Amino acid sequence: MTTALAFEALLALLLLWSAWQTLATPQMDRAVIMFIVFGLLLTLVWSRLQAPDIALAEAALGAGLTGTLLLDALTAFRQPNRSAKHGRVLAAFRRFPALLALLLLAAALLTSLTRLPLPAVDLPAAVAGQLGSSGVSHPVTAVLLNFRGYDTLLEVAVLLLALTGILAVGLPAERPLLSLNQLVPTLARSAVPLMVLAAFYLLWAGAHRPGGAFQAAAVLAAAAVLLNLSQLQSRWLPTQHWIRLVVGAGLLLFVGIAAALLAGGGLLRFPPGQAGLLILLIESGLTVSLAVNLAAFYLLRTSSSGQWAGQEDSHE
Amino acid sequence: MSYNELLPLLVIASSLLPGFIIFILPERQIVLRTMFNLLGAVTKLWLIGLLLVGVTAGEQYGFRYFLAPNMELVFKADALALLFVSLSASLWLLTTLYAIGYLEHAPHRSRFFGFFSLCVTATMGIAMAGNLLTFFIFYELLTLATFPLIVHRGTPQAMRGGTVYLAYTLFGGALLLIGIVWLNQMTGQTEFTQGGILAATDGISRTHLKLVFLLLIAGVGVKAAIVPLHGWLPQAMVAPAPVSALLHAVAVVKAGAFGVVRIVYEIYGIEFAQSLGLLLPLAVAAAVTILWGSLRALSQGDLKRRLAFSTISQVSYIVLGVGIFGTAGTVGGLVHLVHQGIMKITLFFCAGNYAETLGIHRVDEMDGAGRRMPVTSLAFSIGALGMMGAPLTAGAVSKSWLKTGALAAQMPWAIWVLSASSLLNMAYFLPILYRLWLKPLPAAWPHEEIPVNGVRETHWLLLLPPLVTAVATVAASTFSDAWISPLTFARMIMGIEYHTPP
Amino acid sequence: MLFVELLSNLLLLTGGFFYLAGTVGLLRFPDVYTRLHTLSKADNLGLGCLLAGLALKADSLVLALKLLAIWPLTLIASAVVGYAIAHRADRLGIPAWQREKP
Amino acid sequence: MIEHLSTPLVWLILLPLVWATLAFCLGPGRGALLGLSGLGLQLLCAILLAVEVAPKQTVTHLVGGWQEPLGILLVADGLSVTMLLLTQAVSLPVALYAYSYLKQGQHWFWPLTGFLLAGINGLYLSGDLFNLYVTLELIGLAAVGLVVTGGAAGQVTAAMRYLLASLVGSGGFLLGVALLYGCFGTVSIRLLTSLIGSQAPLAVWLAAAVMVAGLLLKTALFPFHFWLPPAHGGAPAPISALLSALVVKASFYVLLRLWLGPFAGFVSPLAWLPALLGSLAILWGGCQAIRAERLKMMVAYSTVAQLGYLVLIFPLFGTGSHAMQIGLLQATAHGLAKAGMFLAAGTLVKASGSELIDGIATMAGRLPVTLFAFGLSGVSLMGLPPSGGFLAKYMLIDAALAVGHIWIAVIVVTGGLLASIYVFRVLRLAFLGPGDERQVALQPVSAVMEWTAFMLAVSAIVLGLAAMPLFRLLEGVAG
Amino acid sequence: MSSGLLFAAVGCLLLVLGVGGVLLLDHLVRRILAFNLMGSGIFLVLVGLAQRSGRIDPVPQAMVLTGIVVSVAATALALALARRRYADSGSTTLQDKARREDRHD
Repeated sequence: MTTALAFEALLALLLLWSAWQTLATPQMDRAVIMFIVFGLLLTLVWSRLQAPDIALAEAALGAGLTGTLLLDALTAFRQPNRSAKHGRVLAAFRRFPALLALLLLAAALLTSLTRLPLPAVDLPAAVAGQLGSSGVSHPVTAVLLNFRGYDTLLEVAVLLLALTGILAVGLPAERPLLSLNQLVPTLARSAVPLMVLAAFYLLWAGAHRPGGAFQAAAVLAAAAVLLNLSQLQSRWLPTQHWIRLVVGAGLLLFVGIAAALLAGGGLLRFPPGQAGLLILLIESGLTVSLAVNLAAFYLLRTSSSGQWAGQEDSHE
Repeated sequence: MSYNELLPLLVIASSLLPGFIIFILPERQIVLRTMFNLLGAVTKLWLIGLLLVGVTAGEQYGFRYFLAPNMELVFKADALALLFVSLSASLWLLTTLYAIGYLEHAPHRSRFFGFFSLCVTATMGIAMAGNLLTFFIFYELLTLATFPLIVHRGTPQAMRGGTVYLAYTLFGGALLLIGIVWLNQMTGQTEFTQGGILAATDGISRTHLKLVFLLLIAGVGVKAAIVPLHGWLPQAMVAPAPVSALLHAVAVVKAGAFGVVRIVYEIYGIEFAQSLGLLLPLAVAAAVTILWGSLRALSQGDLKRRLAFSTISQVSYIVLGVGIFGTAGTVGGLVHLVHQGIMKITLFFCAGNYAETLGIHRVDEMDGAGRRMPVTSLAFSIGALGMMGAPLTAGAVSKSWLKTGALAAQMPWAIWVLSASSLLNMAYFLPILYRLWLKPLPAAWPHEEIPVNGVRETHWLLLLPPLVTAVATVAASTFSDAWISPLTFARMIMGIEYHTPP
Repeated sequence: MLFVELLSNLLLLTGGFFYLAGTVGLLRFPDVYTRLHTLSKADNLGLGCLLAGLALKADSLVLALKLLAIWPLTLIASAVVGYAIAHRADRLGIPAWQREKP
Repeated sequence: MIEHLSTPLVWLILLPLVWATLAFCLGPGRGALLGLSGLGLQLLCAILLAVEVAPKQTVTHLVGGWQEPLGILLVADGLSVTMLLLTQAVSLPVALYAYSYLKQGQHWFWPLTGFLLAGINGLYLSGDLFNLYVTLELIGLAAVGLVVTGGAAGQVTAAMRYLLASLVGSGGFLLGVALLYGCFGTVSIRLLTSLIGSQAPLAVWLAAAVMVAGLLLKTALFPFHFWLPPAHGGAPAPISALLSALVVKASFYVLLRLWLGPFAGFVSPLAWLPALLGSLAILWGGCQAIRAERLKMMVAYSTVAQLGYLVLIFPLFGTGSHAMQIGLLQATAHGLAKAGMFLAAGTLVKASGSELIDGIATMAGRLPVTLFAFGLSGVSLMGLPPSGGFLAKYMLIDAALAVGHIWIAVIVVTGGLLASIYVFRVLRLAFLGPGDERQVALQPVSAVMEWTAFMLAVSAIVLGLAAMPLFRLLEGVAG
Repeated sequence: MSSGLLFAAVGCLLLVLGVGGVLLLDHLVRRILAFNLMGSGIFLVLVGLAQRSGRIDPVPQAMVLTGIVVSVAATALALALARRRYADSGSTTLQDKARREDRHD
């Protein structure tokens, strides 16, 4: 028990250290690397908290995809890595009133943790009680797709919305080509099929154990990014038009099923018999469209030929 | 909705609808616009005629509508309202005729006549408002509708005048609003009621009531141009002559004075106001305004500016009449509400004629104008004599009633103030009359716009309105006992509302 | 059974040792190339030992196979990544460390 | 079956989601007809919902058929229905305007607006704190995307600042949700309201503090308003209208719900705090609007000031006054008037080709409908009768004096006077005579742009005369 | 002290660090990083507090999954904006030129 606690304390310290480094280290690329380290440490924390679903998502999305996006953004800033005003990074924290307020907040939060009331509502028991009629046997998936499926519906909309926002911002199309060697395509050739396989495994496993559409989509998106990095993409990468169609179709499928279930008495009210099937249907659709959506965060720009990706197919 | 509810609304609609239509009409649709204008004005007079007949026969006209919980829009066409309504409606007709002639070639006439109609609508609302909230709504509407008219010419002076006007009236409106809400807090209602609403209530701090009175009177006092809230009126004289007529006679200052009447008589109640000791300060403020306006008028070289200061002085006759405790004083004040309107509009019509026809703006340019424009000058002289309170004019009637009231209320100083004012009026009007009639013709007029043209000295539409009002000035005195005269009506109001016919 | 248990523990300890060695190397070695060396060699060996040790402890054969499948994947990935980093460092002109340096 | 399918409440969320997604699939600049017809249907749904709610006080919908705390409850009461009606009533004319305004551009207005409205409608109907968080994010990201729709560099900066503020705001909200869940084990607003008493533990206090702070940041209440003027003033006019009229109201609504719901037991002694900030907002926003040189910046600062009125009602809750009705009336009046004013300002900017007040206003006389729209909106913002703004301000003064908060009355009146200064600063220029001979050719603007602004402004006025249905709708809402 | 409570406490510290970073730092990428730290902190508080008695609670876990996805979406949009800002003005912060520009009004 004490070993576990010591390990957790060490993990906590490392987590805080990497977070601090992320903000305080002078070089930006180093900061991003530290952030990825932070994400991996966080994955461990989630495992310790017996939240393997989150650990998977954190590794794939939080550290993986976000890290990739961040590194990609850094390459766009053709600036000396070390900010000339670096001294201000730490100096900023010396702005006294703000610092004081933050410290007070931290102190108050920590104090409040020591005197929490016992929850009056036993939600885990409620979830366990209804798990049988949810259509899946993994409680997190049951919450995500059935009990609180409405949240997930809106969350998918948020992803699609972010993509729309990125298109509205518009991004410079040209990107310095990384001088990658031949090994990466080789890696991609062998890894991508495996990743696709893994994704489908995750999707299928989601019904009764950790995994599900989001994790599967993240793996698929990573495969797409890898393909892109290996510069094999020109042969398979669809146009923006197709990306939009696939991404939109996933959300429309979800909304369509949700609305069709209105006939049975309520939004997203799965009939007990078909709940499992319908959830699998939704998840399958989402896996594909979310994968394209997540990959598009990274990819869309490179597929464009105009000045701004957002204005790309204006000439279609 | 019954007939008696509908009629007051129709009176308001008869200028509101033409206003909307005129806004939409293209600039070049002159005939159509004139038609709507006149149709509205005549319809309004006809409707008011119906109301007059009904009210004399003891009918009740009113309309209520909830804007929000505890916020009621109330119209009531009582005798007092009708006094103001008939004055404004008649003068509106005349002013519209005048404005059609005056603005014959000016730009933006759709805009002008549209806002003009809105002004009259607001005035009708003020006159027929059944509680302070309704009064306030139309009072602010009047501010909004007059602003575009004051800045109509778009010159820098007009802009400045408009800005000053807004600054004063919006600030006054804010004071009025606070006063109304506060009063509503203390009494639970602000309905205009015979004898006031406060006498029956007790347990209300007298200090608070006095403060509220100050707020309310300051609020309406801005439009009534009570010193020191009068600063906007001389600035606003840069507006075209029909607008001046509107400001000084038909709507704005009258709305203020009318507000004073309503607040003192039908909110506080004259006796309660007297017991609070509010009437004397009011009368003193009026007296100061009367003298100050007259004194300032003396030194004004610009004709319209002189008339503006004269208005400041004359409107406070009404306030003074209210401040004098007793029915005779009130009759004097009420009848002056009408008489001052008729006389002052005559003067402004004539001033407009001088400016439009000969380019005369200043008093020292008026030499011999009486021989060039005899009809206009005759009307002007009658108006001026009326202002002085000369016998056989409307002014004499009001003044004598005011003096009677002052005597009855044992306020001899008020008589002195009135007499001094008459002397001062002579001092600034008689030189003008002297110049008009007795000085020789100048070699050339400042800016002769309309050359001599047979019999007519100027456009007939410019000539008719002042002539009518001049005749009315004389008639109001000569036939002051007739059943239709303002005086009879003012006495009838006293009779109906206070059960003590003087 | 005792033997399997013993072997498993031995493998885990060996794996731990190689990881520790790799980490010390990462911290103590002088330049990017040598550090890559520790990562791709010592750590991969350590990982292999750990996985084998865990596989021996696994409840089912499927789980054991899954654990063992991790190793080749990691090997491929670390080989490619190690090569990519070294290649990049070389392109950037970072010189390799020489023992002769004072 | 048909009866279930035609639940207007659910369709208010689904419809915009569907047409936004379809518009996204169609591509940039497309989807206008989809959007407009969707908006029309939404307006119909909102009216149907209002008819349904009016007699029953509340209508609920269990998503997935699960009861709280397991599932998410959608609730429509008078308060949410009022806001829903306002949202649909403003967005339809604004969208018509945008259709005309953005015709040629390569933009993503339609999908972004659809998602924005899905978020806003979802927010008004949500009875679940975590669900509220998701809708807040939906609204925030959509609004940021809309701000950059114009594509200028200034808009990108404004959008970035907006995004950061918005993310910190929703972060604060989510932290509060986390603390509340930790204490009570549920995120259902209804359950939390019954669980949290007047004796709140520190964690609940903190939750309230961070949630209120986050929501105030999103509502842009002084001194958290820094991101609003560049974002609202810089975006294309129809988008500014949506942002100022609707988006900031959404977070205010959540604040109101929490203040009167879960936190009611212990926050009321602190009601003076938001009211104080509101007062400062009114004064500061008014002064900045007076000083602004660019027309749309002026209108944006006016929003900062007008938002202040919304929080002035907080000390009046529980005093027997119609505090809730006043707040909603003010929100509605401001929504209509501000949308009208931004649209009118956009027309003026487009027609004159200048962004500066001095450059624009001399043109205004040549666009009388737009000028009237601007003026009538101004009347409501100044709180002059007869307008919705007047009614709200009158009742606010009334309620404040009733409990002796004279300072609120003074602030309200002062705010009205400040508003009149900046509104007339624009209006008076329209009357400038021919002395100012700058006969620049007017860019053509469509009649749709002129009349949509006019309709919105007129409805802000008419609201002052026809507010009783609103009061009746809100009768059953706690307040 | 249970591991749930421990990591909830760590979450609080991360949150404060993140908020400070978003509000006080200059470089846009750094602020985006800080936002992610803040988000992670909140997620830890959410799950940590709910599981402080050691029992697994799937509801906050599902919420955190949703939250992570929303964070990724927000990060992607924020990075796009940051890159656009750099492309437009060559600046990686919101300050300097931008501030003066806004003070204009």
